[in-house]
Amino acid sequence: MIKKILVANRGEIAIRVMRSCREAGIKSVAVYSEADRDSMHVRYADEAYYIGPAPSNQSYLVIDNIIKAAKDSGADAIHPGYGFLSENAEFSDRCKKEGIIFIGPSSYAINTMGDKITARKTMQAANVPVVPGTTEPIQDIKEAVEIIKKIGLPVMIKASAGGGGKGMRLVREEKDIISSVSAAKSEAKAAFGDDAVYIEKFIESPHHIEFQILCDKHGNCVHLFERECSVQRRHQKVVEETPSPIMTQEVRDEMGKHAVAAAKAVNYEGAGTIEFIVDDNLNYYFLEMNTRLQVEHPITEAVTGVDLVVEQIRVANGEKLSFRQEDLSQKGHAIEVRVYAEDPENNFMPSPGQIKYLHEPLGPGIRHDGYIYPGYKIPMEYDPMISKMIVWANDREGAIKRMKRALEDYILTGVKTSIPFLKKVMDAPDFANGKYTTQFIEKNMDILMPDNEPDQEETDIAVITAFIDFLNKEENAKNEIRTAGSSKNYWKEFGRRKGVLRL
Amino acid sequence: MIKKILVANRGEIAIRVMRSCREAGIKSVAVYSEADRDSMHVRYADEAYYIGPAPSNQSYLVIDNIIKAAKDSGADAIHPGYGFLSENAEFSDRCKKEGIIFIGPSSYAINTMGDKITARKTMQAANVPVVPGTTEPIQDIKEAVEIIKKIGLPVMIKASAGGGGKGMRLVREEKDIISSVSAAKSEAKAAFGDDAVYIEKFIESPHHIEFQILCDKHGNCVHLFERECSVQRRHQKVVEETPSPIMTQEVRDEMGKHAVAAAKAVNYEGAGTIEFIVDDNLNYYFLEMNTRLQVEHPITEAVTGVDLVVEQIRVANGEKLSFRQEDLSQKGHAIEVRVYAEDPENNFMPSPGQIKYLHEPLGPGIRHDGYIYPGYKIPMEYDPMISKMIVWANDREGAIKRMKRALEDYILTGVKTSIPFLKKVMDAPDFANGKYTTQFIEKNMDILMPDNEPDQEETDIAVITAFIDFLNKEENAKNEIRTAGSSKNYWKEFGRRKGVLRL
Amino acid sequence: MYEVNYKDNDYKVEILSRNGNKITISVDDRVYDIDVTEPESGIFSILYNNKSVQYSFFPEKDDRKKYKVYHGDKEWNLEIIDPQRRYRKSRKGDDGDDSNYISTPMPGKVVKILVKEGDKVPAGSTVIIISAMKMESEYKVTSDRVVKEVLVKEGDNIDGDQPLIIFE
Amino acid sequence: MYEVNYKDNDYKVEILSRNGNKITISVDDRVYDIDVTEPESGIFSILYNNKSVQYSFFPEKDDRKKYKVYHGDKEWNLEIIDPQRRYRKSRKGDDGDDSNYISTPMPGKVVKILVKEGDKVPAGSTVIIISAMKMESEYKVTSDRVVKEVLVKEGDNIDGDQPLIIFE
Repeated sequence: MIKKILVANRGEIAIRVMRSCREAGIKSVAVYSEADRDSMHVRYADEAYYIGPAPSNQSYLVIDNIIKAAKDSGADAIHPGYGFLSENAEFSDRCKKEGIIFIGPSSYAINTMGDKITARKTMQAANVPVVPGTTEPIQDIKEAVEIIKKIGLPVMIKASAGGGGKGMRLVREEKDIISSVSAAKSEAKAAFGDDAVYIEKFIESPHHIEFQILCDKHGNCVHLFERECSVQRRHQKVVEETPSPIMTQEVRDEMGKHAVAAAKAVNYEGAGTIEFIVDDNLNYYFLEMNTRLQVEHPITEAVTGVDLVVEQIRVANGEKLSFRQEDLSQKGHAIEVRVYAEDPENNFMPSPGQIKYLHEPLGPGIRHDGYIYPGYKIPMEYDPMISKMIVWANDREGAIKRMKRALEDYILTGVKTSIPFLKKVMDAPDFANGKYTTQFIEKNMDILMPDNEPDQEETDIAVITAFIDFLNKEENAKNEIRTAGSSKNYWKEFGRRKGVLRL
Repeated sequence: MIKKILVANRGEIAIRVMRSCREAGIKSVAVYSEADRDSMHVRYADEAYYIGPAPSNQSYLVIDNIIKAAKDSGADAIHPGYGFLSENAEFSDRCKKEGIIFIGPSSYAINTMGDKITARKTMQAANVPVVPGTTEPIQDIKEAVEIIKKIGLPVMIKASAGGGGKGMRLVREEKDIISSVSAAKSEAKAAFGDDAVYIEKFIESPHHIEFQILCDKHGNCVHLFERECSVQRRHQKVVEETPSPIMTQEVRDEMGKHAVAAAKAVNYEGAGTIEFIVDDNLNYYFLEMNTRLQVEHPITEAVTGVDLVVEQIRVANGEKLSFRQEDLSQKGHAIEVRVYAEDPENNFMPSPGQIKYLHEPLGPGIRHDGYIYPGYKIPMEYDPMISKMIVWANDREGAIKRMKRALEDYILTGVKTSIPFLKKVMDAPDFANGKYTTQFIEKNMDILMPDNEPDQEETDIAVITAFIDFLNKEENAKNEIRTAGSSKNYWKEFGRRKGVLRL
Repeated sequence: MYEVNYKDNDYKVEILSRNGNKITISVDDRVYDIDVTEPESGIFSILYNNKSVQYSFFPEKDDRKKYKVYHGDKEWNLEIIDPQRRYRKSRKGDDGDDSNYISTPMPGKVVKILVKEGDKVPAGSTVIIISAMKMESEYKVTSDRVVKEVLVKEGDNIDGDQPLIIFE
Repeated sequence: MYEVNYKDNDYKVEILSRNGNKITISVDDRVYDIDVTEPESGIFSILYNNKSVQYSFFPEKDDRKKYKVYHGDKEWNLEIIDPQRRYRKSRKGDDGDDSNYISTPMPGKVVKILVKEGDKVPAGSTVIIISAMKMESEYKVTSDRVVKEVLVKEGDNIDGDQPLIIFE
């Protein structure tokens, strides 16, 4: 049985894992770089080991240093969190070699799913739908036309040798097929000296929907339903929710089965995520598998009641899953937002710096997974995510209202954050209607930009605030010069109350 | 439709109500006494009105002042929270008269349930079980013996004119009936000059289990299952949980029906609670009705997903309940603890004072409803409860583990709190087994007392902490004398980095 | 040489070496290698033997040498004793001051004062009643005393640890 | 008479009366009756016209007359202008200082410096590249300049608003 876990990560995910460790009665070990001595994950852990300078390739990514800390601390197991070494097959193998339990999948599963081509072939073999298209390069125009007709329009023609948009053609109408293939081929020839092309189904403004799966070492595998992750900026998820507002029970069951089949195809162990791209008609295609815990896992926890980290630890312990597929259900609706130290008004530029004041939202239905505290200096070496906020309510409308309230209650000064932007997302009609795709942010950019222009009265009160504080401080400074030491003041005040100074 | 609500309360419950107002898009109005200008509920509200000096009988209990604030602010409705005016029939009537919606029941319901004798008779008429016993005084010994045999042993004989234990006899065995009745009567005669007695079934070491009910103005009434509230100290609830560990589905359904019948018997509107005392064999008897929101309402919200404050507002708006009994279910397990500013080691003496450092527990499954903040001075005029913490998990064992973690993560200095005591409750075998009654705290007092004796190493580190801070402060004081103003320091440091002072 | 008092013990404390936040320090004859930072005001994050612990502390407002320190459910009342204070202390004798007045551990309100200046008060009698949060507490003298001065009056709000009644 | 600068405006501020935390204050010709307390350090709870609002603020570490103030999603950079500062300001002319050096709005690391002392730099050219959180930003000059001094070197960690390159 695992008694001590080293968490090979930092920030909010390290703390999130340690919280489950505490609940499970397991000791937790933090590792930290030079930039992280004061990070909350170091303060929260039972033990802490220094593993190198601030840049992650000299600390959090150095397998030897992590293994050494694990050995020194006597940890039975390592939880990699997400990012860093979490999808590193070598690290998984190395742990095994060193007799330390890696809380994650085998190197085989990581490698197979890590390589797009291999993953695609493996999924096809397991009858999991993939984006229709050719797997070998085509040179013959006639063959290309036949394949396009089989796949169905629209399609994307891509130069097989290429990149950067050269030799790429989107075909929407049948009449354009031959001319487009010809054009792509000649463009490819000119650019790369090779006129071979690939053809792939083009998914128009897709949805990004993923399924959480969980498998034990005994061949049992379940899914924990979907997460809708279409609110993305530059392929970075910003808001996630479950259930997906476009999902039907029929498609959910079917996709869930395919997700389980995908995991089983690589003998998966532990928690993982199967990502699909989905069109407006709920046709879905395997995109990739994330062989680790996701940032957005809490929304699944909120609607299913399952603590995914605890389940990861149980699986790593060799225990059988304590529930079957039919024991699982979704209750209510959950939304997560990722709060970044970044400036939405300045092209989302990262905004490291010191947190001056922090008030975290509390109350019904809110889960806040963060790691910052008042006075904390957000280092510039790592991801600028400072917390993820999850709300739960009985229905989607209630969850959106609750998220708005939570974002309003979240007060943080000293660094710029994405909070104003996230409020705008909650207010956007496309989001409220649940009718959005991965194009959502791009399409709504004009209404998502915070409009923070204060009115005259607000500015007046701000001016008054600064002025009064300035005067108060001036006054205090004068008083400090007049009286020496707080001890005297105390007795003076006490004396005043009595009318005479007695002591 | 209600657009603005005045919350006639303070502290955590005022904020809890205002949070739901924010989510519902309703403006909230705070009222505050002289002691509460800096209270979080004033800061959290959209508007705030001063209503009088610190003592509650000059502020929070002054109906005229509350009504005036409501009128001045243009509030459509008043939410009374719990305590203060929440069960004041005159206040309910006054609101009605002034054309302000009182978010709570009619004065008829409050009055009927507020008077024990009337409530008991009303419940008997509605076929709700009450503790078996006489309703009229008895003087004849023979009659008394007959009644006792009908009720069944054990019984408590009480002097009808009395109080303070005089003329009181507990009868457990049949052979003692006559002698006990005689003794009680003569003792009563001697003490009060009246030998009439009452007889009541004696419930040995009972459980305290209550049902949440919710009724609209259209005759619809549902219950939201039970709350187990047997962990009490001096009749003050300390820990509550739901489901009750002793409940069966059959008894739950039956008690729920009786709870609904009890509420309907007084044409109840809004949220209320029917309290029962329950013996080990799950025989249950109506104890009283609380015609308001309870402190422990969040555990019901956690397992049912219903926001009771939002439902109260809907009912007050005249809307119909949006669910029927069969739509409601319990999912998972929830526990609440009440955290008080009191000193468990010093006979639970209240401990007002200033909060120096505060770190609130966060993460999965935790809801923390508080109102304190770092630097806040807990006033001595009001109830010393500083927050209630609610955890939810899929099962009872998980909920207990989570509560332990939450209590461990809750760091608060400056005042004594009941946190160490609550940790001991979670660790007590009787609690872990779910086999406890209202005698739990009394019975377990020796193992519930915090044992905070530090070991040598802990004391050494404490000594080191104080010493190093003292030295740091000495050093800083010297530096402050040496350099004048922080602005200079900044440039000096900047110069040092460059090797030469350039600017 | 500094000492830190906790309950009946004076602990000798000495910094043996200091390099930034890495400190070697002895308490009596026990030596600790610690790495200490103050991430938040009033919070020390301390690493030693790779253990990670947090201690919260604050000096009392009227005496910067008196500290309250917290860790988990534990709490210490400590006093830094520098050479000067040690000298004063040795001159006065132990606890010489404390028994000269009545004070309360917490803020509250004076409900009733049962003595006046010059009164001779026998051991065990209540001299003042204080209420805090609806609960009243009686404060008694533990030995025969004579009231020198009453510093508060009924109805006054009082701080914790504030002298209320001074004896001769 | 004090003024407070925000963007292009200098607001005249004057306290008309003060009674504890109740203050009557004018901003230009607008008069506010406010009740202001500081429940937490750096937070004002302000009641006016019975509205309850919270403003957070902090003075900048290197200039106690420069304030950042926050309310909701809004943020102000303010500067207290006392008579002395107003005099200095009027002498120097507007913004005279700012354009003499390059600085960044946030802390980061110097990736590359493209100029050296004495270089003549045409308008629009990049002079320094700074990275913060994996993102690199190029800083350019807006007019033709001559480099007087380079205060940092590649690889240096820098604070926000720190002068990096000074021009003549």
